Amino acid sequence: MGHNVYLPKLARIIEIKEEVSGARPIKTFRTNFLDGDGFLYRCGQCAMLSVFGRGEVMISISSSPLVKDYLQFSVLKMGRVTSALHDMEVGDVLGIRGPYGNSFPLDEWKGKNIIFAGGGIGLAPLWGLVHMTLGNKKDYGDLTLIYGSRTSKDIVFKEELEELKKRMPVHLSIDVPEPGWSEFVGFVAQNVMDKKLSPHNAIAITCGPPIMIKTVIKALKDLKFEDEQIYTTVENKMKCGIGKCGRCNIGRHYVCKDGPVYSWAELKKLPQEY
Amino acid sequence: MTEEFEPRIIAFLCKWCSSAGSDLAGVSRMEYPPNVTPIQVMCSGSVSPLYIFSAFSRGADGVLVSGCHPGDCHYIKGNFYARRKLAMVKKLLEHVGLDPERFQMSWVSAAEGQKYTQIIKDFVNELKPLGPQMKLRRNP
Amino acid sequence: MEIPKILSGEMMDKILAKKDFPEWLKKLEAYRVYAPRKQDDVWNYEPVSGPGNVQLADVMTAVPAKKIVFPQREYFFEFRETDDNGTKLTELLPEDNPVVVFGVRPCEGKAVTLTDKVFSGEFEDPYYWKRRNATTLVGLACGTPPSPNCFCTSVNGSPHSKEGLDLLLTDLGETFYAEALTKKGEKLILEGQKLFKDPKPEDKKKAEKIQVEAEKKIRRKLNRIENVPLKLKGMFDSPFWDDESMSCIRCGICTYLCPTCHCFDMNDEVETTTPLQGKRVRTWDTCQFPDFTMHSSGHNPRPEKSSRLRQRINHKFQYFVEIWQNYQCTGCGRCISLCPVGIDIIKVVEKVRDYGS
Amino acid sequence: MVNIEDLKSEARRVLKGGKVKYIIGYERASETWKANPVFLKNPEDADKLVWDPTCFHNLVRFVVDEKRRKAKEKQPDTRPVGIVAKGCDSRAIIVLLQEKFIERMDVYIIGVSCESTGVIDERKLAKKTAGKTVQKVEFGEKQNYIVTTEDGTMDIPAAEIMADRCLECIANIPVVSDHLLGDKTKRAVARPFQSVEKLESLSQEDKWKFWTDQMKKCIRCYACRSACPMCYCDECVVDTINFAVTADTTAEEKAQRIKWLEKSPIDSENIFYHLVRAIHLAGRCIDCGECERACPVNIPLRMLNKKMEKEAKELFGYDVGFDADQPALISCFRDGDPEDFIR
Repeated sequence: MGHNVYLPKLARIIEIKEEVSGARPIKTFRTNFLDGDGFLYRCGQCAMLSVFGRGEVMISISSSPLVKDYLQFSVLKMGRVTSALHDMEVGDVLGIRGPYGNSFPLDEWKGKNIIFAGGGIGLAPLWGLVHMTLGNKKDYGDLTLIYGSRTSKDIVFKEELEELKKRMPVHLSIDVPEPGWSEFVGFVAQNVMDKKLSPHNAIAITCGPPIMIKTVIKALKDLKFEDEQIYTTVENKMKCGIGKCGRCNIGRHYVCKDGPVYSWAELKKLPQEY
Repeated sequence: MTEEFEPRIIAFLCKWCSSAGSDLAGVSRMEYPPNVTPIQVMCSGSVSPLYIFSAFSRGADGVLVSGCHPGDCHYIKGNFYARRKLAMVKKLLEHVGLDPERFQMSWVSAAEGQKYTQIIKDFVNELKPLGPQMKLRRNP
Repeated sequence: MEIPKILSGEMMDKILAKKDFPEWLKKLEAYRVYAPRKQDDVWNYEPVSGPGNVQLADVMTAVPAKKIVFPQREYFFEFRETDDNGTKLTELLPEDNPVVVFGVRPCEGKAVTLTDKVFSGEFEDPYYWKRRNATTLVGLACGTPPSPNCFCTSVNGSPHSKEGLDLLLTDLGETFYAEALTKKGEKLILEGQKLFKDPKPEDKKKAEKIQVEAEKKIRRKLNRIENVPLKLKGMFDSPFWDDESMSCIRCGICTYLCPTCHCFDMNDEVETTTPLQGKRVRTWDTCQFPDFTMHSSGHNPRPEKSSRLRQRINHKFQYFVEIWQNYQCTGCGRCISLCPVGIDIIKVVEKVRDYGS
Repeated sequence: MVNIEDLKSEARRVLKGGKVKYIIGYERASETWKANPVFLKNPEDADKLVWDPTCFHNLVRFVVDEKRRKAKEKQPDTRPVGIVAKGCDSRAIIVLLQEKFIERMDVYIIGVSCESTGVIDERKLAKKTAGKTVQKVEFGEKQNYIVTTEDGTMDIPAAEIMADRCLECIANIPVVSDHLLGDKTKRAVARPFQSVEKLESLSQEDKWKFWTDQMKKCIRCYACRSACPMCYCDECVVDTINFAVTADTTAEEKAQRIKWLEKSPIDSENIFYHLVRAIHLAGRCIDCGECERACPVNIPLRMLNKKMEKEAKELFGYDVGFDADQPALISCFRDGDPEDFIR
């Protein structure tokens, strides 16, 4: 018998950044395993974070696998466990299990133009991917990031996005006009249409709230993207993370183990249970 | 082991009367046993049966709910409601076999520091021979 | 993970006189022994208090034998806050002590082979397997169906199925015909070796006859369900589920008492807060509770009881078949007999089969 | 005797007139000798209706469902639902009316009198039939049941297999109805709290032993809660998350929600759950006994609720489920309420 699959590894929080404050706050946590090693993971995978005494929550890993000094998670304060996470401080210890789930098929995407379309906290699962592809830029065609949030205050990775603009096209949007905002105003899907993205040799990955994912996929379809060219990540309530506890399934698929990354071609075939 | 058992009492005291009564006992330096953990509530009528079950579940040896005398409630009727509700709680706890002495209710006004100390003294003395409350205590 | 089987050719068939059964139990001192016991008109697998207190009969317990290998509650680990703002985790694996369960119904044995699949694979469940490996399941072939709602023969089972069992006993009246099926079962016979005799050819014939007769006594049938998995796939959005679930009251009986249901919850139970100390605990959970799939945002992918009944049927007759090529139902009939409102899985599946035709 | 044809024709009549959205009644499906709840939408379905001693269910449970369903509908059908109600069920409707959970016009009540008997207790019957397959159970003419098994019929005196709840029933005729079927003679019960009295006579230690033995069996399937028409809270202490959570509920609100008890089915948590349920049903439980019947491990839950009913009666002269206009037990008081237990 190997390692106990339910036993988290302990990690210490080495850095906390408050990305968004207000009613729907987001914080980014960087962690290091206490035993010095970590785990190997691929872009798109998630990990179970434990706040002992509170419980566990599945969070996508927002750092790129290329980064070796820390593991990063960006967390929206939503329920019991994420609230407890938000109360934690640098130096505190949490538990991490994983990595879990499938990943983005980066090998298949070599040589293609890649479009990232994120909304709100939905940029987190894409963030590692953005940096991974950027780090191996010669392997891919054009990289484009489209990101939208409710207001300018809700933008995650704000400084990093500014930095990113120097290296690849980044199109930001906010839902309603604000004084001083010079970029696009409207929903992510509208921004996708506005930028007239070409489906030619392209892959588009979208992640965000369910309604955003739906509208972005529709926009991409309108732009003549094929189902196979569109990817998204799905989330459902999870407990075990390893396809046994039985609650995150969409049809025969356990999102924790068989997901969270799906092409629209695959997801379309599954029942609407997410 | 000869050390005497010291019961732990959770007391839900209404802010306007009983809590003030216990304060009076304190500032007047009246002597009474230190076995009580007071929890101030707005009114005895606001004490949910859940609080009482929960106190026993987390290891209380006795639970006291104390409010204003009938007619003196800051919210006019709160203690009358409490009287009914907690009568039912008391009957229920007795029905499942909890020692009836473990759940008590009292009326203590802001001026009755003396009465408060007496109630606590009596309560502690009644609980001591019963030993620790293990029945409803969480047993992981 | 797999339970070592006895190779064919070294099968161990024996005869045990019923009067010697308590003697055998006495030899099993090293084991914690479970058997069905009746309390308040309800049968359940309970620890046996003494060797004379086991009466093996054709009874159906309320809670299936899965509770021995997959208890309703178990510890995963303890967490404890340390002085230096750290945390110490202590793994709490079950003990190795051997367990033997008597009177296991063949449908429950088969059910265990299904949970075996779930708890194996890439992420092997150490808690399940620790218990599973320590447990010897002694089946009792059903002479008469222990429940009026038995339908094992319709879901690839039988009242004398050997799957998942370590030892199968068949009641021959004065004796038990005992067939060791695994090394564990063989060991159990060896513990009381002197009590067991070699069977005569007519004993084997008698056992076989009883087993064949038993099959005929099963009244309920669920026929022609080969196409049900495919059918279910096409019925996901059908109003059928609304109608079928009208009388469901969303309790957990059908799933908690199902020998194949394995869904669970994990929670941190805090014992003290300063310093923090407690345990992570696994408990059964069920797809029939509304909070099972509810996101913390309040969004619920299965908000209605119709979607939850659909999940139960789909999981048993479609998803599980797609993943493991087996129905996740062994026909014990508990969910039918014990449903407070009489929802009958046989009828639901039959209606699915006949839907639209 | 309730004439089943009268029941069917009344159901047919109201369905035909479109007076009701549907009717909740009892049917007997094939392969079972017990009645099951049925939901009739068309007049021709009325023939499915049955009335026999296996009509255990308190169908008011489904009126609660209907209210939830209606709340989600964009253009709700405001017609009442028809319901076949026994005496105990009708008392449940009274409580729901009293608590303003439903309005009188939400239900069209077809009352059925239990006359001189009531429903049977399956476990008691099983002892009588000793393994024989039951095919049918019918009301007899004089306080008896006619049980048909594979071996022929048995005539069993009602008292021998009647459910405990019916032996102690104080409302054999529906308290409220729009159409009442069957004999309207009130049956007097000498000792409505007989079963509790036995338990009350035990010592505290024996009571505790009794209840811990029972609570050990609980598997927390919540069938008791699910079968109960009074357990309609959006937020139950045992749930990890609940209907009350919406997209607008803040993370703080969710995080601050107190976890009163653990999901683990251990003695202390089981009894905590059942105590909470008992006190929450105090002055509300109308003793339909469905919690006890639904329980797969046979915990005598009625003994908790019945005790509360008894105390409500003895301490406060309160009768549950007879008057929709009286205030609920714990939302009223009298100056002279007992306080001898207060220091």
